[in-house]
Amino acid sequence: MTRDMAFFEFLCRMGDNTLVLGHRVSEWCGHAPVLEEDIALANTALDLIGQTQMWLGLAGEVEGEGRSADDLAMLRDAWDFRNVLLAEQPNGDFGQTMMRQYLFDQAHVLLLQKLAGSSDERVAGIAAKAVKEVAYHVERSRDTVIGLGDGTSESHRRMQAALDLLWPYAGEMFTDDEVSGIMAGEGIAPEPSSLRAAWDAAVQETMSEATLVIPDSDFAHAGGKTGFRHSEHLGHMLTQMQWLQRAYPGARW
Amino acid sequence: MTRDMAFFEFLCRMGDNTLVLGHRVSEWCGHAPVLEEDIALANTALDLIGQTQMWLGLAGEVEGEGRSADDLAMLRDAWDFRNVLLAEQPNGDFGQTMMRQYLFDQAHVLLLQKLAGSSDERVAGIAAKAVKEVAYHVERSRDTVIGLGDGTSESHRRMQAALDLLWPYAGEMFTDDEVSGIMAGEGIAPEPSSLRAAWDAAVQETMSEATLVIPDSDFAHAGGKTGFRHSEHLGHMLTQMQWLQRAYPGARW
Amino acid sequence: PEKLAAFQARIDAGEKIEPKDWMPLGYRKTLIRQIGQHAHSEIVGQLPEGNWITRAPTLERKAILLAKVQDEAGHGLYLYCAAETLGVTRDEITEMLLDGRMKYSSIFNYPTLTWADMGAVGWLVDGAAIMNQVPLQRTSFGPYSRAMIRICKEESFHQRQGYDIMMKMANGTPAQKKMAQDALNRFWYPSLMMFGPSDKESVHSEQSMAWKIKMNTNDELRQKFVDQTVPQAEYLGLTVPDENLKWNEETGHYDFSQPDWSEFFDVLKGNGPCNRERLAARNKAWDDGKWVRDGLLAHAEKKAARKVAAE
Amino acid sequence: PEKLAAFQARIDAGEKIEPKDWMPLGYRKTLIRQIGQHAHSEIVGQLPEGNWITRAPTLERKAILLAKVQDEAGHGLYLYCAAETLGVTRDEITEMLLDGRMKYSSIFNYPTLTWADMGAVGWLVDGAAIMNQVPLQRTSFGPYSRAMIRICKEESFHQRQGYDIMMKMANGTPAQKKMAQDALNRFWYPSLMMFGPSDKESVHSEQSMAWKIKMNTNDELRQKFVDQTVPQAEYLGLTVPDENLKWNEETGHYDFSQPDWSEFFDVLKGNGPCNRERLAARNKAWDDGKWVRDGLLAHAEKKAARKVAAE
Repeated sequence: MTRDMAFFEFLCRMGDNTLVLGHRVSEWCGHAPVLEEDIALANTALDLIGQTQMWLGLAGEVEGEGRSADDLAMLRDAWDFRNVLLAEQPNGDFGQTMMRQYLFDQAHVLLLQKLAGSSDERVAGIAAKAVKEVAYHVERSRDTVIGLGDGTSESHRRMQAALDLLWPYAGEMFTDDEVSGIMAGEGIAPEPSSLRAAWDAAVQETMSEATLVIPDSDFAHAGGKTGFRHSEHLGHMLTQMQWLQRAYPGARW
Repeated sequence: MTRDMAFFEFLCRMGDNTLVLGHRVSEWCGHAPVLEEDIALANTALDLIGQTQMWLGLAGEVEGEGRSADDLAMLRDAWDFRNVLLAEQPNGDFGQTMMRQYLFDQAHVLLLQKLAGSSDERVAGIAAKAVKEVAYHVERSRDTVIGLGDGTSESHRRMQAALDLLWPYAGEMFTDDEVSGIMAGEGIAPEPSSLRAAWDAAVQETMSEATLVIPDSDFAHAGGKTGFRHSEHLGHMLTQMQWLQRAYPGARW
Repeated sequence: PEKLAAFQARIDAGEKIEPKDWMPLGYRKTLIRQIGQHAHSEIVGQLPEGNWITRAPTLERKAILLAKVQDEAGHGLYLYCAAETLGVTRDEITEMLLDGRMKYSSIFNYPTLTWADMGAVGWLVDGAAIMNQVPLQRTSFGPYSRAMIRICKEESFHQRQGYDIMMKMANGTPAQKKMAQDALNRFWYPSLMMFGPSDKESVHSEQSMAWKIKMNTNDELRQKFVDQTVPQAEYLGLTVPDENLKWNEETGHYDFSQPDWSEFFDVLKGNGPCNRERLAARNKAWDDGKWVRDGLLAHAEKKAARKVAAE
Repeated sequence: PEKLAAFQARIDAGEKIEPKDWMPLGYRKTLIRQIGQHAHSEIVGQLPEGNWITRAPTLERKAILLAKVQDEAGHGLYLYCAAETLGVTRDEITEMLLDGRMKYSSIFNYPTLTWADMGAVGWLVDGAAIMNQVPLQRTSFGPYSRAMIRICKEESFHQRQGYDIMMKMANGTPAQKKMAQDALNRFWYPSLMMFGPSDKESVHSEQSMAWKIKMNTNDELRQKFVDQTVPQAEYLGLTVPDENLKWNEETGHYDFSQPDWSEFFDVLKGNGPCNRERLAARNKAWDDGKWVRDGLLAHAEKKAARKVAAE
C-alpha cells in the first residue's frame, strides 16, 4: 500500500466517522427529551458535519481524482465507508445515543490532540480546529452519562444497558493495521493502540462517577474501519443520506 | 385531458396502490406476531406486487414512451405517484396494519369486480385474475379485524384506535374527478363514488361484528391519487424502494 | 378602572410594560396565549424541516439546515422564557400544547415533500412569519418585544437562505425547476392563511391592537406579503398558482384570490395533512424523554445534597 | 436395554420411527434439539433476507424474494409441527429460542450488506443447508424425514435462484461484479462453518449417527460442499477467498483452508456481527404480538361459547 493510499484511507476513516455519527445525531432533531438537548444535539451534529467537510475534502485532494467531499459522502456505497461500527449503531433511546457519543468523543478528543501535532500541516490544521469543538462535545456527553448513570434507578438501568450494548463496539477504535502503521511511520497520525490507555483511564473515571460497571469482556467487533463488514444499519442510512444525489445525478443544490 | 392520459393516470392509480401497499405489507416480513401471519402477510404482499407488475406494465404500454413497470415503480419521484394516502400510511402496530388492509381490500374487491367487466379487455383480464386474490385478502383481513375487535379489551381498544386513525383516509378511495369521469365515460372503470354504498354497507357490517364504532366524521384527506399532496411517509418509502435503481442506473438485476 | 386607564396611557405613550408591572388579567392572558403559541410554533416548526435533514443533498446544505432548525429551537427557548415572566412555566404550557389546549401555527401541519420545500418554507413561511413579527418588535410587553428583535434578525437570514435554495432549484435541471414550482403550488395558499382570517371575522383584534399586542390587521399584512412575494416569484421564473392575481394600478397593490378558508378551519380543527403526526411526534418526544428529565433532576439533587453534606 | 436393542434394530433395518412408537429419551431429546434448532434457523433466517425485500431492485426480484422468505416461514412451520409430535409445543421451544436456551444456525448472525448477498445467501448458504439436509431425508424419525423431503425440494429451487442472482451480478456492470465478489468474500468462510467443527471436536456425533439422526460427518459434508461450489465460482468468474485452495489430483478433492474456528465459537457465544439484532428482532416480534395472539384466542373462545350457547 502506498503512502497516499494509506493517507486516503486514514482521511476517510476520520471523515466517515464524523459523517455517519453526525447523521445519526441529526436524526434527533425535534425529538429530544428537552429543548436544551435538541439544541445541543443539533450543535454536535453541525460540528461533525463541518469536520466531515474538512476531512473528506482533504481526502479528495490526497486521492487526486477530482472527487469532492460531497462526492465522497454522497456517491460511495456502504463497502467504501471507513467509519467504525460504533458510529453507525442506531440511536436507540437517548441514553444509548449519549453513551455512544461519550465513548466516541473520549477517543476522538485524544486522537485530535495528537493530530494537532501531525507532520502534515493540513491534518494539524483541521485537528486544531476540531479539537476545540470536540473538547466541548466530550464535556457534555460525559456530564450526561454521569447525570443519567447517577440519576434515578431507571436512568441508571438504561445507561448500564447502553454501556453493555455498546462496549463491544469500542475496541475497534484502537486497533492498528497497515494503514495506521504507515500513518504512524510518516508521523501523520498516532497508532490507535497508543491512545487506549488514556481512553481506558478516562472512561473508567467517568463510569465510576456514573456508578456504571464496565463489562468484563474485551471482545471487540471489527469490520467498519476496514470496510470489510459494516452492520446492516449503514446501508439503510445511506438510502436516506444519498437519496437526492442518487435520484438527480449531476444536479446542483 | 385526453383519453389516453386519463387511462394512464387510472392505471397508475391501480398500480401505485398495490405497489405502495405491497411494500408496506412486506415490511412485516419476519416480524409478525405469529408465524401464520408472517406467511399470510408475505402472501398478500406477493399478490400485490404481482398485480403491480400487470397494472404498471399496462400503464407503460398505454403511455407509449417505452417505460416498463419497473421504470414506473423505481424511477418516479413522490409527486408522480398516484396511490391513495391510505396505502402509504405507516404500518403502526399489527392492528393498524390489518385495519388499513381491510379498509383497502373491501374497496379493492368491489372495484375489481366491476373492472372484470371493463370495456378494455386488458383491464378486464388483469381484474379477473386479481379479484380472486383480493377476495381472499378481504376475507382474511375482515376476519382479523373482527377477531381482534371482538377479542380482549386491549385488542378492542387498539382496533378502535386504528379505525379512528385511518377513517379519514378512507374517503379518498371514493372521490370522482376528471380522470374517473373519462374512465367511466369510456366504460373502462366505474366512478369511484358508485362503489361507496356497497363499501359502506360491508364495512358497517364488519365493524358491527367487530364491536367497533365507525367515527362520526366524514372528513376525508385527499391529495394522494391526484399526486397533489402525498404524506411525508411516501418519500421515505421511496428512498428504500428505489435505492438500487437510483444508485446503479442502467444495471440489470 | 383607574389602574386600567393608567396602564393604557403608558402603552399609548410607547412605554414598555415589564413583568413586575401591574397589568390587566386580559392582557396577561392574551400575551400568554400569543407568546405560547408562537413558542410552540417554533418547536413544532422543527419537524417539517427536520424531515429533510437526513436527506439534505450536500454537506453544506445539511449544515445550513441543521443550523436553521437549531435556531428555531433557540427561538422557542427565548419565547418560553418570555412567557415564564408572565407566571406560567415551560412545562405547563408544553403540556397545554401536547394535550391540544394550546395551538401552534397551522402552516406546520403541511408536509414537506421535496427538497424544494426547504426553499419554500424559508422563502414563504419564514417570509410570512417575518411580516407578522417585524411589527411585534414594537409590541408593548418588554420581554416579548426584545425576543422578537432577536428572532427577526435570524428569521430574515433564514428567509434569504430559503430564497437561495429556490433560486438554485429554479435555475437548475428541469426536474429541479418542476420541484420548485410544485413547492410554490403547495405552499402559496397555506402561507396566505398564516395571517389569519379576514379582519371582519377575526376575534379579539381590537383590544389586542389597543394593547399593542397586535400591531396590524390580518388583511394589511397579507396584502403586504403578496406585494412583496409576487415579484420574487417572477424573478425566480415561477408562477404563483392564482389565476386572479394581477397588479392593480389604482390601488398600487396586487389583487389576489383568498385561500380556501374552509381548509383553514379544517386544519385548525385538527384535520390538516399532518396535525396528527406533528402532535404525535411531540408527545412521543416528551413521553420518551421523561426518564431523562427525571434522571438529570435526580442527579442534580443528589449533587446538591452531597455538596451541602460536605460543607 | 432390550427395548433399546429392538429400537436400534428397527433403525438398522431402515424402518421409520413414528411419534407413537417407543423411543429412548436421548433419541427424543436429541431430535427435539436438532429439529428445534432447524426450525428456529428457518425463522431467524427470514431476517437477513427480509432486510433486502424493501430494497429489491425490480418488481420481479422483490416477488421472488418475498416468495422465498415466505417459504422459509413455511419450513419453520413444518419443522415446529414435526417437533410437536415429540411432545414439545411451538410456544415452548419458541421461548427457548427467545431466551437463548436454544440456538439457531450461526450463519444468520452475519449481515446482508448488498444485493449480491441475496445471491450469496441463496447460492452458498442454501447450498450448504441442502448439503446438510439431503441425507436427512433418510433420517430415522418419520415426521422429520418427511419434512426434510418437502423442504429440500424448495431449498434447491432457492439455491438456483440465488445462483441466478450471482450470475446476473457477475455478468453485470463492474460495480455489480465487485458486489458479487465482495459477497463471496464475506460468505465463504461462514458457509464452511455451517457444517460444524471438525469431526474430531464434534460432540454426540457417534450416537447420532447410529440413530440416523446425523447421516454424515461434518468434514465429509464440508468437503462435498467445497468440491461442488468451487467450479460454480469459477463459472461465475469469481475468486474464492482462499490462497490455499487447489485441486488435489490424488484425493480427487479440493484442498482448502479451514475457517477461523475462533470466530465460529465467538459467534456461538453471542458475539457474531448480528446475534443481538436477530434475537432482539424476534423478541420484539413476540412481545409486540402478544396482544394479537391473546385477542385472537379470546375471540375464538367467545365464538365457541356462543356456538355452544346457541345449540
